[in-house]
Amino acid sequence: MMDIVYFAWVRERIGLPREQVETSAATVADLVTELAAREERYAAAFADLSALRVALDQELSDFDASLAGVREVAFFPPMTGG
Amino acid sequence: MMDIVYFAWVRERIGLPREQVETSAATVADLVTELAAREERYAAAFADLSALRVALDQELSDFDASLAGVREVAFFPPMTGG
Amino acid sequence: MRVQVQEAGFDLGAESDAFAASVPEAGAIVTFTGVVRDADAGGLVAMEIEHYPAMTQKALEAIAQEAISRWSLADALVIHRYGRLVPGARIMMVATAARHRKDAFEAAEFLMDYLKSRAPFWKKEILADGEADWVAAKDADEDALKRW
Amino acid sequence: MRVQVQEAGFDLGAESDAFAASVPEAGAIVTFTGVVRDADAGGLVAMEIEHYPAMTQKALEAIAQEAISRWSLADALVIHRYGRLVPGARIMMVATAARHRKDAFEAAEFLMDYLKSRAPFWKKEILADGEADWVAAKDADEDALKRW
Repeated sequence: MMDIVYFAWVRERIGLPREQVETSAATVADLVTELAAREERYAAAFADLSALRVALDQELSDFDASLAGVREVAFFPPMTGG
Repeated sequence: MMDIVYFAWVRERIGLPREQVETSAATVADLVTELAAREERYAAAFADLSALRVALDQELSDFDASLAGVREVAFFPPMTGG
Repeated sequence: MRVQVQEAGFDLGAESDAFAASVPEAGAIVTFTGVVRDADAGGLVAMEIEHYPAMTQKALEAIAQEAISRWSLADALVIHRYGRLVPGARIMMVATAARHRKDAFEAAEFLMDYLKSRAPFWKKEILADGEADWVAAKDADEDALKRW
Repeated sequence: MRVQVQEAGFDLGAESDAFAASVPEAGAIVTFTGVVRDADAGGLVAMEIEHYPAMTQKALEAIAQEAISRWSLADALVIHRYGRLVPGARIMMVATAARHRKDAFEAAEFLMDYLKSRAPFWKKEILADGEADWVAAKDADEDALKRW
């Protein structure tokens, strides 16, 4: 089981802030493909990966990264702090 | 009559902070030549013009500048504020 | 180093003063304060700042630690708020202390550039007409990172 | 714009807070504070700052006015002390307020670069061994002006 968390408009588009998924995806990109295939709202959220960022266990990462050993994956738009 | 003011080590070397001089010097450089000719302490203070700055009526200026209409000339080393 | 992520406001004056007092040998202290600005001249009702609690503190600590190492800072401070803020409210501040002004300025700008684009905060503008828009990341902010 | 040349100390926290409060629409506020640093690790007893009273206020006002024009600042503040200051004492501060952080940072650095080399102040270090040395202007400070 893997925790997936969503922030900002990704959270709004998918309609929930966090969920647990059963997955054997090897990479972030694989996980995105699985999620996007689920429902229209996921497909919409993941339509343009260049507008998304990903963090693995709270560290910024990228879509090629392996999910081996990862417990929490976060998807969100580019950050706008400061 | 012209007011001449000195700051920092220029003041210390000449031994006074301010004096009035009777001068017909046309430029700052002419005034420096007159002053330097007075006494050894003036000659020492004005020995290296590259180590000095000048202000005319409280505006930074340079040694070529005309003294026409000027009431106060200030000589001092490069500034070290901040 | 102190990194504080909080919903409550902070006392800019007291924080600035305490930071400066804690680094008497530093010579140069720079602070930056971010304030909610009504970009649309009257249209902004509030700014809602979302963040990623499990990540925020450690991301900010990593950024602050990098600034301290790169510029040999005497100290660094980061305070960043989240939640609903009204125009005029102070969103965040950073403070840096170094021997020389150049290092204190550069480190503060570095911290700000990273906070803008690498710290897990997202801003949403709530407008008077009922609209609510997520603030888009600016290319200029991403570009600003490249100089470091 | 406020420019203050004074022998007395100033309250960094209160000044920072009041400055920020006076520009609620600014978005970005930068402060710089200069502190007497014991450069020789224990050798410095005091820093004596001499200035040119008839010129100082107007030179600082001209510098602050130029910063305000060049970076469209919402406001700028300069406080500079003179007289005898001990290590750890705050010598001066500047504050700038702008819509965006880049302008606030640049304007504060510009003010500092000009204060260092164009404002009529001279520093003398009084050392524990009885020596008293006028601080020499640094080539780096003169060079810093060229970027503006």
